[in-house]
Amino acid sequence: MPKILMSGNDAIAEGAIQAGCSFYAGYPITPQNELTAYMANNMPKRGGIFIQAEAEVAAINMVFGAAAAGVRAMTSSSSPGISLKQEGISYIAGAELPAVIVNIMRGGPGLGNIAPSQSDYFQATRSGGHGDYHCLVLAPASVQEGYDLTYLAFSLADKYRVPAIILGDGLLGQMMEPVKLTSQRPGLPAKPWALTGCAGRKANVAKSFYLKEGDLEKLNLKLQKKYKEIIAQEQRWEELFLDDARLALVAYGSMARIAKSAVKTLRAKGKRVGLIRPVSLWPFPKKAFAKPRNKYLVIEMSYGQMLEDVQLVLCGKAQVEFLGRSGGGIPSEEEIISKVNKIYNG
Amino acid sequence: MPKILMSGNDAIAEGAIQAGCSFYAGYPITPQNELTAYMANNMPKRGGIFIQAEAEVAAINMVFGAAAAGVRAMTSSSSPGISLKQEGISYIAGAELPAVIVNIMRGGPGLGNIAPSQSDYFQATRSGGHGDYHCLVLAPASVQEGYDLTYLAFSLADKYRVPAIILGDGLLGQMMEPVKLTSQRPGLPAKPWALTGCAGRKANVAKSFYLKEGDLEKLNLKLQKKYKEIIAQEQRWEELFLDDARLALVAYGSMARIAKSAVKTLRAKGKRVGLIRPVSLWPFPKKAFAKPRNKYLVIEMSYGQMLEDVQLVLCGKAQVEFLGRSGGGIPSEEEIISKVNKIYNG
Amino acid sequence: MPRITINKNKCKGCLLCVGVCPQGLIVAQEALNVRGVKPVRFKAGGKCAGCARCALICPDCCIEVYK
Amino acid sequence: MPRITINKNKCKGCLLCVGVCPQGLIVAQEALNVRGVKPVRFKAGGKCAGCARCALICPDCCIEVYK
Amino acid sequence: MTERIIIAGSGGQGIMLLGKVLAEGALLENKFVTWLPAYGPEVRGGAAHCMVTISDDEIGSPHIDQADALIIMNQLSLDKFKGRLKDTGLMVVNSSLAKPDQSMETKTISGKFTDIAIGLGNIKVANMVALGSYLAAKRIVSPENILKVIQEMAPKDKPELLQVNIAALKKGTEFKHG
Amino acid sequence: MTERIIIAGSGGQGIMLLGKVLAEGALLENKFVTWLPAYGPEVRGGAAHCMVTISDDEIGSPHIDQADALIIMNQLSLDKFKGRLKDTGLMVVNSSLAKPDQSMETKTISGKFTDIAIGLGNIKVANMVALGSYLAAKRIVSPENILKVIQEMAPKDKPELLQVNIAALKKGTEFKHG
Amino acid sequence: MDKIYSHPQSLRDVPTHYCPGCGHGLAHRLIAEAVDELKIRERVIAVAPVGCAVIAYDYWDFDCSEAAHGRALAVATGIKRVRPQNIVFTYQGDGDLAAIGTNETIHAANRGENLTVFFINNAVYGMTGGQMAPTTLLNQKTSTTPEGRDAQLQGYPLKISEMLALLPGVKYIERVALSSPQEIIKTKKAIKKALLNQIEGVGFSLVEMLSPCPTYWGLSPKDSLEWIKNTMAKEFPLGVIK
Amino acid sequence: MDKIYSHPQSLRDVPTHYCPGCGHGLAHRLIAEAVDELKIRERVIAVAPVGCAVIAYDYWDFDCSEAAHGRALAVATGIKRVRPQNIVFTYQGDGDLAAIGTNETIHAANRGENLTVFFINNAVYGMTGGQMAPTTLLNQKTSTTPEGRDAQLQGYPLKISEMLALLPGVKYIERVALSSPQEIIKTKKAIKKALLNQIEGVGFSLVEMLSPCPTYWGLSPKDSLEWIKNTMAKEFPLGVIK
Ligand SMILES: Cc1ncc(C[n+]2csc(CCOP(=O)(O)OP(=O)(O)O)c2C)c(N)n1
Ligand SMILES: Cc1ncc(C[n+]2csc(CCOP(=O)(O)OP(=O)(O)O)c2C)c(N)n1
Ligand code: SF4
Ligand code: SF4
Ligand code: SF4
Ligand code: SF4
Ligand code: SF4
Ligand code: SF4
Ligand SMILES: [Mg+2]
Ligand SMILES: [Mg+2]
Repeated sequence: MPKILMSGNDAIAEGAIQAGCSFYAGYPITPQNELTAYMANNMPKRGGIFIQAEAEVAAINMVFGAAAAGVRAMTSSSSPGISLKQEGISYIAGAELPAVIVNIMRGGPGLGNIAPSQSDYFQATRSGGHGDYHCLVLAPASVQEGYDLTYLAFSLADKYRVPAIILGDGLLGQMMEPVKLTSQRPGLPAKPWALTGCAGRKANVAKSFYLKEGDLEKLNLKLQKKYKEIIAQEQRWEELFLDDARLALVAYGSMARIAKSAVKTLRAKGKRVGLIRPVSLWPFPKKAFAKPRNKYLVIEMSYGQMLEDVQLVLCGKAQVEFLGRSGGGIPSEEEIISKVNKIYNG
Repeated sequence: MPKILMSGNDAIAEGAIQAGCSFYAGYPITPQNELTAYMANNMPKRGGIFIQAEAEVAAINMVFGAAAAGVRAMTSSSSPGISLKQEGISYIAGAELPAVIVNIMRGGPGLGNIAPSQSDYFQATRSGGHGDYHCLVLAPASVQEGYDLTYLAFSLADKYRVPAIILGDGLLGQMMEPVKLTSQRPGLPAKPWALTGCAGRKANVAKSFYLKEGDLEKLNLKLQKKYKEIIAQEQRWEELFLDDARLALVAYGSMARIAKSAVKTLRAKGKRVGLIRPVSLWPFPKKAFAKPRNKYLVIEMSYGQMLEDVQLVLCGKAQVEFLGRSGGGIPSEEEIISKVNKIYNG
Repeated sequence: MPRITINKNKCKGCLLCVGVCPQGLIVAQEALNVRGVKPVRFKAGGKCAGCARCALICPDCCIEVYK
Repeated sequence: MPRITINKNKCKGCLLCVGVCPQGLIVAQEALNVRGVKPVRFKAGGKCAGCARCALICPDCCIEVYK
Repeated sequence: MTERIIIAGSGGQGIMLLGKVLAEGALLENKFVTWLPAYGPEVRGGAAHCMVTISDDEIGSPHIDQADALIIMNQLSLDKFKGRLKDTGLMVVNSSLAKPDQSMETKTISGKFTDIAIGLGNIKVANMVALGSYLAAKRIVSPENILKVIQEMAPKDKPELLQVNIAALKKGTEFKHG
Repeated sequence: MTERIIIAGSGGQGIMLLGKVLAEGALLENKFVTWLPAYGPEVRGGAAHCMVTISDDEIGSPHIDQADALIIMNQLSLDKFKGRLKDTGLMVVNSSLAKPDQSMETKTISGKFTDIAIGLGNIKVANMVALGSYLAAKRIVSPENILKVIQEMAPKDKPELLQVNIAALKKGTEFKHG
Repeated sequence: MDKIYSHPQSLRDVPTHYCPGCGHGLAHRLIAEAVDELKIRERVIAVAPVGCAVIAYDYWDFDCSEAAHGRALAVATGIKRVRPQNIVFTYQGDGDLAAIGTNETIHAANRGENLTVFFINNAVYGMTGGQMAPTTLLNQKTSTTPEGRDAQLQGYPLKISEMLALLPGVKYIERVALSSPQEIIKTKKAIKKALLNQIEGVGFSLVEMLSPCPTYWGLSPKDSLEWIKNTMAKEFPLGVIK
Repeated sequence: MDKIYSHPQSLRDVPTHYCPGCGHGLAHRLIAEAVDELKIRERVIAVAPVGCAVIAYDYWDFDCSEAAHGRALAVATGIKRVRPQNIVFTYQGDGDLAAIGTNETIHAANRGENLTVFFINNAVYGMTGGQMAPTTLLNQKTSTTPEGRDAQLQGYPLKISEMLALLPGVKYIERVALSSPQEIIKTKKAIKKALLNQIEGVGFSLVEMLSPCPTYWGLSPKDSLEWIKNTMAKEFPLGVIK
């Protein structure tokens, strides 16, 4: 199949459909409206369900229902709408349902603006909802990856029975790039736990409520075990020029694209810099930091959220510097280069 | 005034009223219903407004309105209800309004149960809502402190124009203890920014929306500056037996009470252990960790959330161990002691 | 003769059945059941109509009716 | 004679005023305004009734009426 | 001194009140005290218990794992909590509604609190009989202070209620353990 | 080779489409390409711009700070973006609606694109005139491929629309810079 | 001798956690009976609320989903749209359906989802300790209206069934009462009709049941039934609303 | 010569970001005029929505609050309860008021808050690019109903004003249209009445304005007014509803 020009929002939607997503519920919000519109246009034609929900809260709970009934289900929104979904996401995690949630982040806090941002990293990676749960979080840096990672998110969500988040930003959602669509529909796994009517088996229940003393702790221990396995198995990242790097830049999503340009420019000037681009944000790709290295520069469109994960991994074993802007500000290649120049020696 | 026996929920409510809180909106949820009921009983009699909102989302937005109009305003809930308030809290932070939010945490994720828990630490300290904002977070460990810290929360919220969270758990909310009520009503600060009608001045606007390029980044920089000041000024903690401690336990809220018992028992047996009890969770009391010490044991009713803050402070400079249970499980004094015995030497 | 059975250990002693039996055939018992409440019992020998009013009103599905 | 003024630079050229003027006194202009749209103008010398229909319908509050 | 007491029975038996009276009494004596309620899923007729800790020292957990005393008002509670009494602890059992295990080695006071309360004309004061008998065995709080608490708590317009509560408390104090 | 182009004008001028045609053309030539739209608060009649980057290499930010070329369709956009052209850059201006600053030192093509489009019978094809004149100056994508794109994008049931677009593109290519 | 009233198959034979005289037990049983009689046990997917009936799935013997408080109809929409062959109903209290869940209720109804709703109106929040519900009567005392509900401050008892009846997507609404054997028979009929509507594809159907909460009404179970008849049904008139 | 129609004081003399022919500008102006005429500019606290009118506070010259999308009536409740001496109104689109904000709308109305609501029904989500609104007409094409709204899938245009009229706490509801000079005069009257009600303590009042969105209706401004008259007002009949 030839490449086609597609926006990130469209590619994510198409990736979902290719992954066998047959239920989508969402509520409009910029900068992810194209995704909702794509679903409105395509789902009915291609055998899926599209619902424009009355609100984000309803949308996430519709997804809870569809996921409980055993189908691949998705919702999408942008920052304020994702905040509203936190209770629902916590329920999905607690009921161990697989589902995909897309957050095309915009500037915050509050109504903020519609400029790209990465300020919801904490919310995504550290359970913005209540309770000790995690979502698998994947952060595409290109439109192609928007497509690929969404496809992947569904299979990981099913595999572990956890909610998975695609964390993009307004740049990624709205830009167009060439994409290669891989059109093999996956085999969908059996879901004996799903609610399908109890013919020929005991009744199934989808729930996160455990009243009897000890039962909720048991669920939590089960979740923790699962999370350990995910941490062991599902760390993903991209690296560039790390072999001899004195300084590794760390950036994800759209930010990583700019960081990559900076790295290339700096290499051209003989600076030994490299790049770690986390692709899975949770689990955070600790393995990428295994090799001893002197210095890191974390770059975000926010004020130091992923920074904490880098610090937690390195635990004082390397110097960690930070460059971040927020509220629509995007660290430019020049800013990165000048920051690198400042910290590269010494 | 003599001490009276009061539940944590009641003490928090009374602390708010004493602090001049004149608007409360909430929606029932266990284990904080006594707080709502106390407000229902007392606010109307004492010149305040009580509204049982139709839902948590409405409650937090009513608080937005009352706070924007210049009065001290509060809402309370427990974990799932607090998840629903995340968008509203982000708006309050973005519009720089002072308000107090009480979370009497219960077991999660999802509906979970009504047992005490500390699993919403991340949500409280790392902005469960969208955007780069922070709430001031205070964690009472006794009913008296429930009263005192709520009183304090209002004045800090006003001082910095930020949302402040009282983070308690079901134990604290429902237990009764003797409390001394201090009944001086504070002088309320002037709020020239409040919405009161534009008589004699330019029109005021309460908002978090900044469309013009650069404006939202400016707001964010202003917020970050404020947060730096709060970090410098408002770290609070309690310490016990730290002077010669080889091992410091770190625990907050109800958990710290049990840790304290354990410390006393261990001291009686000649073990040099001490306790750091963070009272402000955000800002995290980094200053308490300034003195070099070998070992720490972090104890939580959750699976290692505050742990990250301790690790971030220590940055590899000390050994950090962890003991945690969740979903209603509470690490007991015995479990703490046996963990200490295991790690004390070596 | 129609009759009813009462699941004594599920009974919560709400007495709703007592109130609706046109024949007054259901009465409270003194001895506590496993739940710690006083269940009701069927007064045998009365003229049970098999009307099932008692069964209809029982919130705890304790009563079955035979006719 | 009643007349109107039109704030040319606020005008968005929606032409609603044109449609409601019973006297046909408002017409589109060819030259663009600062917004880059073709604003309307008042044809002086006509029989303006001062009825204010134009002002009433203008979504952008461009029109004031004198009588 | 730290005394940890679990009081358990079913909703409607005045379990929470019993604990509160004890806690208020301790407060009058300037002790440290905590009271912690727990409810089952049942609103009414279900299990209910509370935990009271009284101490000369700051109190750690209000939650009690191993108690110094159990005040048990019915069989279900006995079954549920008997394992949570220290070997040196005191068991107070309402034998109207629970049959204490003969094999138990701990000090036990058992009495037909409910029957006594019925005898006093108000089944609801069984809790005060139980409290009285606990206090007779363990003077953690002086009966005078408990009396004061009861007097303060009682609705002023129902003097007869106060009297029957006081009578129940007295009846309780007459129990001997053994 | 990396070419960064900002295309700006007002809503309704076909700004986004201009960018997309260019991007699709680049895709046909197997180049790396990104297209990034930006909308103001106004839905209609407001400012609109998009950014197209075409490169032989992987592209970093789709957002352009300093452009290699500006295609400017009205005065407001000119004022807003003229500072974002590299010294070595190319400025393409629609002089029907914008007056290029004489003091600018950069290479400039200016033409009355809107007037030309009106002349062609469809004011909306001013964007294609502009594209044509840009391509005449910078052969980042071959005009043949752009033609292909236009042919593919055009609604099949409106052949006259296709024709006028092609005509507009051609007119554009006849511009000389200077 | 025939058993003429027996324990329905769809109801597990276990004791419930409900208070003596609580209407939830009744409603559960009637729904189970209807499911049995319509022979749809193996097709049913129920959505339990958050409220006193939160563990309804421990009592019913068919597939069930939980839903976050108030979101039962969103969850049910998700289920029914992807499994139209199943029979999906929600069971919701007044707080769940008419306070926090108002939005989900109205829009699921307005979409005309082919769903069945069992709405337990007990004029109070049972699970959380007897607070005011949207359906609480004027002057009724609750833990959050200690002086009784005051129209000036808390507004009026919300008749959401009447509001829903305005929506073209809604096909059947009836208000019944769990207050006497006669009314219980009517209730059962309404329940069956509401389920049958779904089976036949008619569309959104709702049965509102006035249901006793003796505990938070501060009444005996018997007096609670009287109160329904004499007081509550005055404010919430029984009968087919649509 | 007298100025008989002039720019209201409460409206700042700045260009708006609205599309040509958009009804928001009209509604803003009429509200500003009413505020001026009632002499309440210094007492007003308005609550702006999230929708195309999100920056209404840049246009009005009196105190304003933002509200999260859909929560204007919750915010207004908070303001009015603590400042009863002020005149508090919300200004909300159909998505804001009747989709995401349905719960807040219904319960503020049911509490009978002494508030005024200006409800801009343009049958579409303007701000986010023309998606279906709860008020979108059947067969109307929007970006999320590319084949037109289908009653089977998306339900019916929601007449929330009619639903609200059932609530005893609601004192006045009128539906008007921003479609001609005559209707605009009526609109202004309704706006004044709704504000006066609050001044006089009458209680919850709402004015629903059918308002043109030429952009997402795909019509010229003039045709948009025709469409209101001939199509939209058929589905949403004008007049006093309560
Ligand atoms: C988001 C959220 N808010 C609040 C609660 C607490 N809560 C549980 S049930 C309930 C209301 C119960 O009332 P109702 O729906 O009328 O059911 P009932 O118990 O009366 O049958 C509330 C407020 C919750 N679990 N989740
Ligand atoms: C929580 C949340 N969800 C969604 C949005 C995106 N959003 C902004 S305005 C709007 C709807 C606008 O429609 P309407 O209320 O009818 O106002 P209009 O623009 O048509 O005047 C939406 C969905 C948001 N800002 N916040
Ligand atoms: S069946 Fe009728 S007559 Fe027989 S016990 Fe029951 S209510 Fe009484
Ligand atoms: S109605 Fe049922 S629960 Fe109540 S007393 Fe009779 S048998 Fe027992
Ligand atoms: S006032 Fe009346 S007559 Fe005069 S220009 Fe306006 S609409 Fe025409
Ligand atoms: S109505 Fe107003 S904006 Fe529209 S054309 Fe006339 S003057 Fe211009
Ligand atoms: S509280 Fe009320 S609704 Fe809940 S179980 Fe008890 S009687 Fe039933
Ligand atoms: S999109 Fe519609 S509602 Fe929004 S400004 Fe344009 S015309 Fe007005
Ligand atoms: Mg209820
Ligand atoms: Mg709208």
